[in-house]
Amino acid sequence: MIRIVRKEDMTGVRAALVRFASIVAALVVSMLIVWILGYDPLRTFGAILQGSFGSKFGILNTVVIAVPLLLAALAVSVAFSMKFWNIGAEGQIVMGAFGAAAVSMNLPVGTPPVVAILLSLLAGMVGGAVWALIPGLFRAYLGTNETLFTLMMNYIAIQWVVFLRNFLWKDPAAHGFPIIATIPANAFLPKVFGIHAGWILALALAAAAYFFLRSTKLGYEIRVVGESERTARYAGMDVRRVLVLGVLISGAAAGLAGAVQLTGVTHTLSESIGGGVGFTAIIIAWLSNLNAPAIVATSFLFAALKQGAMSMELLVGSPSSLSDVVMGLVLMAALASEFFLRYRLVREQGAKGRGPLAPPEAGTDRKEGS
Amino acid sequence: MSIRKPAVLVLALVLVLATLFATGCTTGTTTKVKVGVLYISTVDDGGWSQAHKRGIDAAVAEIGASKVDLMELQNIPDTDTAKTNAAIDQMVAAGCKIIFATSFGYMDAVAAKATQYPDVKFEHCSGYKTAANLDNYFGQIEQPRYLSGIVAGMKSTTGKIGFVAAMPLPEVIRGINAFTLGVLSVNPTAKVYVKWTNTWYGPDVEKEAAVSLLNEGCDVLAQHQDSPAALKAAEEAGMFGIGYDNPMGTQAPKAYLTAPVWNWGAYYAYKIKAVMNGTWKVEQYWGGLKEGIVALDTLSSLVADGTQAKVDAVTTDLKAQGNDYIFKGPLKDQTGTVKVEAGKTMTRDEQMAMSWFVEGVVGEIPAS
Amino acid sequence: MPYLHPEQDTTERRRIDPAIEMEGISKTFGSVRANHDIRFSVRHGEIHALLGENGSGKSTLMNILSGIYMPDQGTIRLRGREVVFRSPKDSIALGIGMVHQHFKLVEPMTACDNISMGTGEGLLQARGKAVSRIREYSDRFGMPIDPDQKVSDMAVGEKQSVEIMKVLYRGADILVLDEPTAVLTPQEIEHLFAILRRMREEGASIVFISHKLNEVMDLCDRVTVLRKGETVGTVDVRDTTPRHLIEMMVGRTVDLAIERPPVGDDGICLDVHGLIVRDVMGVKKLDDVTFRLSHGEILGVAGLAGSGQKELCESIAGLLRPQSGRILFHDHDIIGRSPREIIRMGVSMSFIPEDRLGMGLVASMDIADNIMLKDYALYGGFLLDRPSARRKAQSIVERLDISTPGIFHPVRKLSGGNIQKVILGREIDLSPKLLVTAYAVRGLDINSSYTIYHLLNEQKRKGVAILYVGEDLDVLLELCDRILVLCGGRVTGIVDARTATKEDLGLMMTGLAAHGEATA
Amino acid sequence: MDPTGFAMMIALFLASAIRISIPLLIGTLGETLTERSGHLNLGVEGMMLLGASTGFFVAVRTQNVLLAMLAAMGGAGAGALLYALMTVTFRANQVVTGLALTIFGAGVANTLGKSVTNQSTPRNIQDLFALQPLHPDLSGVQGIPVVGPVLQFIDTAFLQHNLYVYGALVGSALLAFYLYRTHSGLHLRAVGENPAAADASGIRVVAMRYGAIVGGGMLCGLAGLYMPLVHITTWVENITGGRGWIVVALVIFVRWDPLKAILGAFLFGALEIVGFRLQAIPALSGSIFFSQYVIDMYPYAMTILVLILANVRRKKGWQGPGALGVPYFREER
Repeated sequence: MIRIVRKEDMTGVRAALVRFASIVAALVVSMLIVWILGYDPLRTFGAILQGSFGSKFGILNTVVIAVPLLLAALAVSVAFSMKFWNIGAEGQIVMGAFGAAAVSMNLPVGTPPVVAILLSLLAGMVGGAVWALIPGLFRAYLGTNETLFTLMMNYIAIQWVVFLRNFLWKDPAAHGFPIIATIPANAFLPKVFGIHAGWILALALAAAAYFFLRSTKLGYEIRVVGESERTARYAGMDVRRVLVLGVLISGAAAGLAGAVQLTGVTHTLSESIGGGVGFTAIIIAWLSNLNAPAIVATSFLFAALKQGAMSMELLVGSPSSLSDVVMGLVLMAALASEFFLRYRLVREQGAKGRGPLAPPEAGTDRKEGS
Repeated sequence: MSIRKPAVLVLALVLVLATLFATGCTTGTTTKVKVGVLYISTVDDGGWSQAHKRGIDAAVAEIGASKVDLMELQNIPDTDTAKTNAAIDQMVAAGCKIIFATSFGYMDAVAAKATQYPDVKFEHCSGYKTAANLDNYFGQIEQPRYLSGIVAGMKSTTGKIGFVAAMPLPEVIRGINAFTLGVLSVNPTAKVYVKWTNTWYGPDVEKEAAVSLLNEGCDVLAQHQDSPAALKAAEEAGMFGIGYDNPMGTQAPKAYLTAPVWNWGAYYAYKIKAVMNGTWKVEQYWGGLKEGIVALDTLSSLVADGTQAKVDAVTTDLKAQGNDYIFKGPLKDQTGTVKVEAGKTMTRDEQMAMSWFVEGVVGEIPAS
Repeated sequence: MPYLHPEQDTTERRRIDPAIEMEGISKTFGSVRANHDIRFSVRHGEIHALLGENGSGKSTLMNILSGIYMPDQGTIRLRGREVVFRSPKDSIALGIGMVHQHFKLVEPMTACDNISMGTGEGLLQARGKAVSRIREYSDRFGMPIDPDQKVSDMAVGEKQSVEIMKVLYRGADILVLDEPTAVLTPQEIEHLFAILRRMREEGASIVFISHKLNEVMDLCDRVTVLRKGETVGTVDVRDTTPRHLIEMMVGRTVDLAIERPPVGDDGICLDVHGLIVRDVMGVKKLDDVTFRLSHGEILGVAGLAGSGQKELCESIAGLLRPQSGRILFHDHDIIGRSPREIIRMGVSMSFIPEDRLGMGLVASMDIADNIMLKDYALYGGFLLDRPSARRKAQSIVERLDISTPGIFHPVRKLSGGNIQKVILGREIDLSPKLLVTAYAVRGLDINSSYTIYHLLNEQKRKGVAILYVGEDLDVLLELCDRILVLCGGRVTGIVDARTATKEDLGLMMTGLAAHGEATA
Repeated sequence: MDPTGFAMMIALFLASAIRISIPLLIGTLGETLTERSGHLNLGVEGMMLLGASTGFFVAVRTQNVLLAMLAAMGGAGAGALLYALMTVTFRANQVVTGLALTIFGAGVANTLGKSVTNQSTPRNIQDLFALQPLHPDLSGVQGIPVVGPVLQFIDTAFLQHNLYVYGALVGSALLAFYLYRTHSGLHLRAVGENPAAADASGIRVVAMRYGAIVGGGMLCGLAGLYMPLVHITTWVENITGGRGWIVVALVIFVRWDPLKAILGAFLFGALEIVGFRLQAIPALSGSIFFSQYVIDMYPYAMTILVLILANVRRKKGWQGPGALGVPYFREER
């Protein structure tokens, strides 16, 4: 019989090796699946690498994809640090984009770009924060399950933008096509080194998140609350206040992801502006152990995979769904590797040198009386 | 630790070598012209994208597979600007010289990217924006729609004909009007009932719209949708339907009458050649039955007697007169107001901006 | 298969092997040795008490018997046959039933569902049959249970009846009750004993875990005493006295030679009066607790686990809101103040709960981060003062001789003793006027313990009032000036530590003697 | 519109709502089974897609409806098994694993689906699901006033359905019976409410959880299969169209009860299609509150309301299984 035993946490090189090995295993399995499905695994994976790292274009695009992932994963990591299971990042991104769109489209003509951009980003943060605050307040004051609450909020946000797109904000200039007008050009994020400035924001936020959780009082409180609400109260912390503020920060960061996506990439609001980033971000944050530098790296890797998937489709002609298979396997392998980092399987020791489980007669013996 | 170190290292080595090798293999150069195509759904969706794919394949066959390198991306939603942008960037990075964007919703993204990549030719289907390197193209699908209206009008016994419509765009409204005029030309008391799905491609939604039309008493359904869902719904209900995009007879053989279909091949071949020869220019192509870019599928055996003869006769007229045959006065809108006076026809611009239903259509165009 | 048929010859069974024999049982959790080479045997038809202080390994041993834990070493023989339990299912199948101290009941379900859960053959629930069997046992053992009542709607005593019924229903003839009387009223206890005696008559073997000596003397046939995870011995109740049992439990008095500075004379620091605390169920956890604590004095608090120590500490720290009473700190009533206000006033609490890391420390954080758990908020700004925390951590590590690779080592990975030093070091560092410390030396080796005593005395000399909640009676007697004894939330005595004896304390702790008698 | 005609419209609407509610209902049964064991599997969408693609693939290849259903259960069950392995044995986070399963399932399903796109449900299977086994012959009563139209109404709304619909209804009853009337069901509920108590009662917690998760996944597979095999009768990418997420909401909305699930699924199904019917009523079609976009928010909003009410009212049954989402490891201290 195999028993699961907790072991001392693995660190450093050994842990990295296990993680790496699991990813490699997942890639090998993926290659096998690709091959079974009738595609050349080497060419397919070559295309992924080439598409994501093989050219300047590829790298730039990878960064563009990584920016919202990074912002949203940082957002999620703050909430997760206090064990607030915010799986509503997708909705917060959408509402952030909505806030940014609402402000940028209503600024007076001729607003200086700096003002327009800052106000839009700020509005995005407010939008995301408000959307996170609703479940946050209910969790803090009523104890409502935030996992399911935030999940539901995603779809309300998405439907809200669908509604805007088809009704309230339908662009009359689009000949009836249900689309929201492009935001004014003065709110476009400028490009820096060929990529919209969102990447600077994202890296800055990563540094800020790292600093915030490590070096500010609130960040410290968030970590303590996440570890044990009892301990937090013992130390004199106002757990509700910490929860609400933490949720606000998390929502604001997710909202910023939406605002950056709007002002930097799409320039128009639609319900697909989140594009599943909010969900992928959860996985990224979790696999990175909620650690900001690790989140930067993981986001970039995920973005490379996504970017590579497109070039795989383009160059090899394999279906785009194949990249979901690869992604799903890599995720599963990474999750499983966490187990092997924390536990080990041992053969049963307790039974050493002893007889087998009492034979069934022992039980029937007792029953004979009846 | 459960996995042994040497095994890990070997695996890692294998992977790295394999990927390096693979990368080396794929970076060969070619002299083919690279053609990018952006599809809103999959190329086997049975509808719009499949029609474009049919066209592209025909074009490649005509030019020669050795001279064209196809770079296709499917499932790029036209509301997802980020993905659309990324797809175009990717195609440009891969060396595409001409990119066909096959859905209306790509327009703004394509317009922006056309500015960013002046060396690449962009072909946008069904839109209206142009630039030095941005052309749009479309076909007069209302001509076969008019014909399909004749088929429907002759088939319907209840006088109620349903129309499952994607979005309240001039393109769709024009088609509904043409269809209705076709119906009325053979069945003057019939009504055409419209349901909006607000999606080009959504089999479940399309089916629901179709079912509600059938429930309201329609016995023939037509559609401006890209899946055969409405046809299938008609078949389930024992009624009849008219497809769109491609011949859809195999999808619902017990219901299928005919379908207005696209034949993009000739146009695609022409434009790709133009890029190869350096003769590409902005044309805002808008061909019809005469040019062969649109057609009515072969009538099925289910159509009413005499339909073929009627269709043939009108086809001749349509080829001769084009859209003028359809949109000629007097035309009244739903309130009975005369919109086009007798003896007049609609201009191309008027047709392009059509935002009212002709008399005989039951349904509303949502206000913008 | 109804349980224990009357016609079954119980005397016949008593003649054969003992019902349970556990030999050489050892179990370690991480670095904690919960059981070491334990020997334990129970005869047929007896009520056998398992006695021991908190942490002596009783629950671990019983969890091994019920299949929840697997022993690292040792053998279990049941009715003469050697067995291995891989899960509770195995143990249940062999007729062992456990009534856990924390009820293992599914609250939203009915009594009937809880009782019949895990039993029964066939696909369908035979509710009617189950109900009638429950009724039968209810009548036989005098346990009124409404099978259709939801457990969540039941009083504590009723829940326990359901737990016992669960065991009976499974036909168990070996019954383990883990501190069953802790939550019961005297009437309910009498009732329970009647049930248990009835079961003994029918030939069942019962293991009765309790701290309360009067109950043990009243109910049980034999007693096995555990101390610090080891077996002290087994005695017949008829041949022993409570005093003797206490000796076995607490061990002989040892001369520890802890220094005891004289009490200061800076006046009263803490004045607690008529404190009543109830838990969510409405059970009184503290009942009319009254005492005073002076500056420069160490007041010990003795009592068996769960006698109200935790509630007392938490009330003073502002984590619990007492139902009535006063807690005057320097003549200010601190009831209703927030924990942070109380910290600011100079009250420090170091509470080490059973799982050590549940409260007071943040397990995954490093020492430096833990050092600032309380004082981080006491200075302005929104940033943490990391450098000073690091300095403090460094000095605490050096002063208390904490063995760690460094101050950035997560406290989770420290040994138990070092963890305690970190907590206490932090609390002392706050320069408190009142220091509440609970189980400060639990798990510490001798040298570390003396470091702690020394630290406490140092504080005492500075005029700090110290409330010392402890387990080791020897230490309490030598370190403290006075000792307050809690039993079931009531103060059963406040004695002078210089004159009291361990036995006195033991009797008061078990509720056998009130203050007056004990000192007599 | 005359009253009889209006009544018929209502009846037809009800019938449509029932048909569209079937994948929601079956999926809800599956997720209810899973969550009753204490595991929150957010991978419903992925499992529904897996079931839809594998089932439809086999249907097209074999023309055998039973094999198709088995394949759907197998495909989705395999996905669920992966989830169970990760969360029960490998102790991975349930939410994260569920999301990963959604990605993985969609990927596999859409890749596999490539090979059957543009194929229709085999004719024999279409014919099978065209059968309306309960549809009575009403020609005799048609002329009777009141009774005739009433029977007609009942027939149109509730009796003109196919085997899958009735199968789902029977499934609800069976699941309710299982949960509330069988030993195993009692054990499962106990495992979901309080695994430690169940374990102490001798119930095999791990086995029950594996069983419930995989069984729940199989039901999700059947839910998914309905879409290509019966409803749309062909394969399209992401054919379930987000219904997996509605299922997650629905399980909460019906408070983990298989019988309430029938009404809940019906309500959510009706909300999904009511917009088209309202387009026919000019007085309403202009109002934004009756637009499909706004209506599409209602299921989620109503679910949130249930979540909040559960806390306000502090009723046990409203909050779902006590151990939902909480991992249980016997020896962990």
